[in-house]
Amino acid sequence: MASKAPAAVNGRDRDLHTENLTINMGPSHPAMHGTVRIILTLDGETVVDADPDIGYLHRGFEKMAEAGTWSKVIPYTDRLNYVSPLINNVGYCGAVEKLLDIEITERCKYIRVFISEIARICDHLTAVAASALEVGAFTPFLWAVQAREEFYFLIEMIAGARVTTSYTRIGGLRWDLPEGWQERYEACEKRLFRMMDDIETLLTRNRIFIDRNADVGVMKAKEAVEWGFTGPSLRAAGVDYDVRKAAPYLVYDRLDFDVPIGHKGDNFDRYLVRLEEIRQSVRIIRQVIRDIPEGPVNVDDWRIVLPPKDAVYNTIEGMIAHFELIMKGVQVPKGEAYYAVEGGNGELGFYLVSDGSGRPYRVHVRPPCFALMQGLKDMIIGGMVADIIPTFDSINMIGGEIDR
Amino acid sequence: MTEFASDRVLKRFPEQVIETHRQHGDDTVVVKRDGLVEVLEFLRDEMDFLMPIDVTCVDRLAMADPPEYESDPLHPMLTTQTVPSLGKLDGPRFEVVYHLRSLSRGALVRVKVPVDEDDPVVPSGTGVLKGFNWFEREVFDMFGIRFDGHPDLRRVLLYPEFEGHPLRKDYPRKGYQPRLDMPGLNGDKVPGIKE
Amino acid sequence: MGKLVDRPEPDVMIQSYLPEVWNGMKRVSKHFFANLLMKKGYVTIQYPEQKIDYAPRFRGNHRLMHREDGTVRCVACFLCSTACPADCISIVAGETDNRDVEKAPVKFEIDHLRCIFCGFCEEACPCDAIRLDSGEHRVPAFTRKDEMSGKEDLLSRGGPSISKQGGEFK
Amino acid sequence: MDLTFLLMTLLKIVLICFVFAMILGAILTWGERKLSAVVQDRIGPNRASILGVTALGLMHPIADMLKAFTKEDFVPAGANRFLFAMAPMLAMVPPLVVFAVVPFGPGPDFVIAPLDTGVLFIFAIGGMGIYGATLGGWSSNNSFALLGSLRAAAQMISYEVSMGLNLVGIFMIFGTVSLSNIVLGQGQLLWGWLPMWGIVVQPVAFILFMTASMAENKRAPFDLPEGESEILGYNLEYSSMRFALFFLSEFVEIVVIAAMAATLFFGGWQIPWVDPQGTAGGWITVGQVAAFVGKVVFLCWVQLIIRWTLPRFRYDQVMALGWKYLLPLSLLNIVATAVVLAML
Amino acid sequence: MPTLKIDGREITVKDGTRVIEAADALGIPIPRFCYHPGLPVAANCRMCLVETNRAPKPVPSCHDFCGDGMEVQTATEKVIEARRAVLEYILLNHPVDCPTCDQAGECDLQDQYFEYDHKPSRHAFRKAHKPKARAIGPRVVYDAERCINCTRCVRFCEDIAGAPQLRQIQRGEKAYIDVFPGTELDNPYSMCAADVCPVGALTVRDFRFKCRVWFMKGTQSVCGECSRGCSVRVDTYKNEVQRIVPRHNPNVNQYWACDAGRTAFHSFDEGRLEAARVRGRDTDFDQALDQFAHDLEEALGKGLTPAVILSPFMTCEDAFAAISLFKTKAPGAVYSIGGREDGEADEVLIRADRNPNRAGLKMILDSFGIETAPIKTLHEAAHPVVIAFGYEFEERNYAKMAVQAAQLSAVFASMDVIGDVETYAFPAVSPYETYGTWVNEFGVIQRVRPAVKAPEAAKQARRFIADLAERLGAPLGDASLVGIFGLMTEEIEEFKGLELDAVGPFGIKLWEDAADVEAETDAGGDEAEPEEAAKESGESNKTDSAEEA
Repeated sequence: MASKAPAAVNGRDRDLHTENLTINMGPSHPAMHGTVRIILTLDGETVVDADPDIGYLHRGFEKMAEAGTWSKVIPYTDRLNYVSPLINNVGYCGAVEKLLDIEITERCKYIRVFISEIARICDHLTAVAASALEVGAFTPFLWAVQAREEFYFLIEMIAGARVTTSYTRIGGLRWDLPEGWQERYEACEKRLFRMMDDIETLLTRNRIFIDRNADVGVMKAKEAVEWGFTGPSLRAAGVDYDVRKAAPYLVYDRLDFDVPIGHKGDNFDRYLVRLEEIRQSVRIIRQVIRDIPEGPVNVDDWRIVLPPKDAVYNTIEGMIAHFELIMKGVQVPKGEAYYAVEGGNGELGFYLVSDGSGRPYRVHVRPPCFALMQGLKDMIIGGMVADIIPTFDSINMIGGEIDR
Repeated sequence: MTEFASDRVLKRFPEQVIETHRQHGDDTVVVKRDGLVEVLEFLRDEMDFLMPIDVTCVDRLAMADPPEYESDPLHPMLTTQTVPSLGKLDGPRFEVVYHLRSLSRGALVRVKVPVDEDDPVVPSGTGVLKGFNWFEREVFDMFGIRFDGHPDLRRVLLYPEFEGHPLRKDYPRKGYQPRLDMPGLNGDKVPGIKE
Repeated sequence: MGKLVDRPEPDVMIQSYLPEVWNGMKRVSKHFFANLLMKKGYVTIQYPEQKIDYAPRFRGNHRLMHREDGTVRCVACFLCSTACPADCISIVAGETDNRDVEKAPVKFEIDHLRCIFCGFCEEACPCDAIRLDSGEHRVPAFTRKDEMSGKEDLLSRGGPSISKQGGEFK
Repeated sequence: MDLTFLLMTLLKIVLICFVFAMILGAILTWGERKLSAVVQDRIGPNRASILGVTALGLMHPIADMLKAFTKEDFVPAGANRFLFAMAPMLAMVPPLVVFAVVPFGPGPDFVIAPLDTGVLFIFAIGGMGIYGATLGGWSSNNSFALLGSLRAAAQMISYEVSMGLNLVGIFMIFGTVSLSNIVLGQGQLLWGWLPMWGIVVQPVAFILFMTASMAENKRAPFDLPEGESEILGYNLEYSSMRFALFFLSEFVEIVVIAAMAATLFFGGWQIPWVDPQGTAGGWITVGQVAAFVGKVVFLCWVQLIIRWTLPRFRYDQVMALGWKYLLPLSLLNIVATAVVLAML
Repeated sequence: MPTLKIDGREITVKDGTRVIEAADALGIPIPRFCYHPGLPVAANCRMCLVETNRAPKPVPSCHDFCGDGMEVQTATEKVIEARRAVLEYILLNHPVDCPTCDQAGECDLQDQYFEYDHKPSRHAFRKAHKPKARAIGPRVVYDAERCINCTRCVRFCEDIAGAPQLRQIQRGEKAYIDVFPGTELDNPYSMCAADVCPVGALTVRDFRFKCRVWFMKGTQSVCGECSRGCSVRVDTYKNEVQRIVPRHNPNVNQYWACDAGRTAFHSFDEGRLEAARVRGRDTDFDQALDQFAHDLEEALGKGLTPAVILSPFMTCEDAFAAISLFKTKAPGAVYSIGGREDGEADEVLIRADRNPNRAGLKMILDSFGIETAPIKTLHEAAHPVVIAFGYEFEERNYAKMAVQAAQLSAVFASMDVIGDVETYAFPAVSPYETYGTWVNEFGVIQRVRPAVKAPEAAKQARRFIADLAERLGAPLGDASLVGIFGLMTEEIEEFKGLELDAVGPFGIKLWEDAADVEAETDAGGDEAEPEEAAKESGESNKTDSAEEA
């Protein structure tokens, strides 16, 4: 149990002989999502050493992906960041399209932006709500979850499922947007703003909340970059980096939005950045609704997307193309590509290697949480046990993504 | 058009660079193993590639000629081989792939290092950017490539007793691991505690 | 350049705890009384008695479609089980007496313990035989056997298929 | 000590401790769930029924109780079994005993033991509550529980101090430590129209008292000893009835705090301007008892609302709050009260 | 020796080479339906059109001979448009049958449409109707709607099978293939007619609706139905043999195999010997072997000479291991070769000897200098100890009589065919579950590979021979495939200098003799293939050996 500790922690000289306490925080610990263990060495309540241990949700995503065709990976991507699965779908299909060197249709691009932003709102809502929950405020959490629920209904309407969306396809989408999606979205947005007002009233200026979060889990800009932080956690440190701006994909370069950045990189900044990003996402969606063009959503190439059902049922040409695509999959030329999108927690990258057959040769995901988790150690050492929880939450680690 | 990082690297280290290309617009440098740290340091210090994005690895084993899915010329759908071929590869088996991003340039660069199967060791990039730490651990975990000079090279996703490196192409897709004995789970008796 | 977020300065109002606690309590009480007295804000669904409608695209229980004469539309082409990422569909093909059809599934079984409701089978079906649009979600069962849906079970949820054997221009 | 007195006392104990406090405590478990649900736009418990009667979910406490009785009573390996079994009882008893001195209505008939040193008795007994949490955490043989019990001990001892000091102002004003007399004292009118309730004459002390006593009770925002997302609490290893005792003791303590606050700051059974001496009898007495119960329920509600509004403090922040803010403020309050009293 | 350029790449070919063959040698893809390397050229599908500098319009490359100075373009706009048009035309009347068609997945029409056309249909009329799913023979079903009239099957029956049973009748869109009235497509190679069909018009009844082709895994193996030992691919799904198709091998069978060999696998799973048996009681394999070793040692100690019945279904390695064991332990043993009785030979592929490895056994026995005793008279000698190996005892009556006459007998067999007369019975693997080599009548050594996993109890013969040898105190050393093959290359004249990994998909010819000339006659094919295939085999062999070890 005992381990050697430095003579002084936090500048306090010890005059009493005490022993450090080593405890396992997790994996069965309510704040560890059941998927992480942090081996803590404590001096009283102060964290002397921490060793995050991940992998409890490892499913072998990358190995499984090599087993089927390129399209069969799509349902697996739902289960990466299961809070914002639509972004994963968009990222994976974008990567395959990059390998295929094809340009998807305008409407499809706008729809993909739309669903990405909806997913981002869900993701940030969850993170913000959980940041309240983790410090003991249960009510804001449930309010936020209610607002998220509205978005889930919208997602179900679009994709047919709330979480396991599998909405995008290589070269397009499973479906076009359904009738009445706009009205549904308006309702969601109304609910969202009402809820955000409620949450901010309870939290943003509440001293208990500020005390718990401000100057806790600080990650300075330079350090954050060096650890490979991306997303809200990096922006909270004051670094203006967003994949949507730095390497625009889809139609983000045509849309007008701000990248919120924080002051010091503490938990409170991450909370504020996320709230602001929700507002920016709404702004993007407004523009998408304004600009979205009519037209097809799938590329016009039967070697990449499945033919329309009408052609499949009634013509031999459609039937053959359908058969070939299902049996052999999309034939992706030999090569490699890295394609990154801005996921809920940062840069979600897909590095794909194709050997020219119908199956992925290698599918690698760059999960944003992975880099965040390796920096967690620096953020929690020197703090108190209770600080681990909001800090751990504010980087919003998602087990499905980090463990794959 | 701004200059490509790979061109600068090639100019600076003509000896160490094996090739450069920009497939699908991804700026790529293939370097020799010995030159990796130098190149990474050069990229960090002079090209401002400060952000470690990713480290991964590709096992090129199944790319051996003929590939795993080689088919019968008369019946192209049928795979004639049930196991990945262990044929001779042209070139080293592994390729460790580093991705770095520069915030000021808004550019991404990929650095690839071919590694032989017999000596799967790569100098660690953690000395250059500490953010490579866990990514390299993952590569070690999944491919068994050791990183020379890594401060904490342990498995990261799998448990320490795991046998083999699952993302290698010769690791079976439906493999089983031996069962482990769990200490301290016999009854309620925990060692060291008196009843 | 990014936009700096608005970070509240720790002024007296914040430092003294009470005003913000008071505001919070007001907002919470507002919800409390609004819900208690007007009963409008509740979002709870009293599930078994009360159900919400699923979206038309909702991917729920599978169903097998049938022809006009009530026989199964499926011709056991195995595309669904090929497309299935979870490997949950098992089919045994057989010949039928109907010479126009030639082939029909003798066994068509879906293992719902493996199924992930991704809808790939529906998408892969070249005959409009399998669909996931029954609008019911999967109800859990007590035994593994109950989680296997056989042909009859799937057909019982089915409806008339919109595709014709051999296509419209046969 | 005649038989009637004994019987009467016993009856009062049963009525007050077990009927009033326990039932109110049990109802509060329902109340907390229901209230949190309503606050969070949910319906809350409404399913448990006896012969189809759900009574707004009031059957849930009964169901919970039955469940707690029938669950496995688990003792972790390496636990100190005796202390492990004792701890929940130690936690449960003090809040019940406290009711002995709380006047429910006018006159000595409505109090079990009309002690002259009522408040001191409360502090003396209330201090015992620490043992329940501390021993429970320590005897569980679990690091997290140990951390929880350490937090509990430190926190409860710290807040005991300021809680006591808060009330000194009240004693000074009313010149007594007997609860019955304090209540009688609050029947006076200030400037001829304002009831001289504790909250009127000692508003700062009321806020401080509520804060301190909620901290004492380990409830949000001071629920660090059982902070479920951090260290899981001193009662981590408890299950079944033993856990239920811890749980119930918390709710009984809510009632205790509400009863004390009502007695000390809200005029106890006093109805403003009506029969301040409590001698009227008849329906007025009934109304006065009802007024007391009403005040207690209201104060319980306030505590619950606070619970569902605020996030939790951090350990060092709680200690800082207790020692750096509450204690000086209480002392200041005493001084100010003394100065004002001296000037008057 | 004309030299020509195809898509800018130069190649020199033999006189009389077709352009499509030259392109194949270069690896330049030219789509085709009617052209088949093993059949005469008809040039009626027009899919292989290419542009040359010799003609103003595209010419069918399967029909044009290479000429000196010829320049061929295979991917010009004109050619691509021509292919597209041909595909559109072929698909005009093609039924929407992929879901019910067994060919889907290995259908040339599917693949080539996807590769060279992949455009939506412009056709919105009724399609022509023709007879569907007609059983035109005992083993083949014909669907006239799917037929593209490439006449490969007609040419196959005429030229290869030597049984002109099929004919194209009618003309234009009404054209279809049929048998002559009152006859059936019943020649012994009729299933190959279905094989050569590029679409699903002719399908095999034996395989009808059994399995989708893309699920199956192919294993390169050898047919054991007669002593020609045709190269085949065994297609399996879920550890079950689904079908057997011939594999191209210019040394042995060209592109063909007989129907009997292709349906033989059905019989190999019937009546398996499921567990080791001692005097009629099921016993643990090792325990039975212990007892047998003990009994055998006792018998040998008494000076009894055993009779060993070898089976021509054994692989060379198994036989070699068995003989070398008994050679050391019982020098006086009598050897005999069992196997199936001779049948009738024909002029195409089928040989009279219905056993795959008699030549190999003879070779091994010769190298040991052993004379075999004829099986038919073996029982007359009434050997007290009989050890019989065999996958199949067609001559089982003789073997049975010999076993019955013995005091101590042991049978190693995959099938329980000999009845309950032996003392010991040990389950062995079937030819579809075994590793090893077979030598055919013409001296081509080929590798046999397991297509399916053997039942748990069954063991490869050389495995239990090695176990037996250990128990008898004469260990064999390295009993793996590679190990025994290495020993064989040292001991046997014909095997000298051979390496297991060098035995490619076409096998290796061990000796030249007169019979070869016959097989040589219709050797065609392209030059590039052997090399490629040899390379391929190198890979797979290595894997096999690794697995086996």
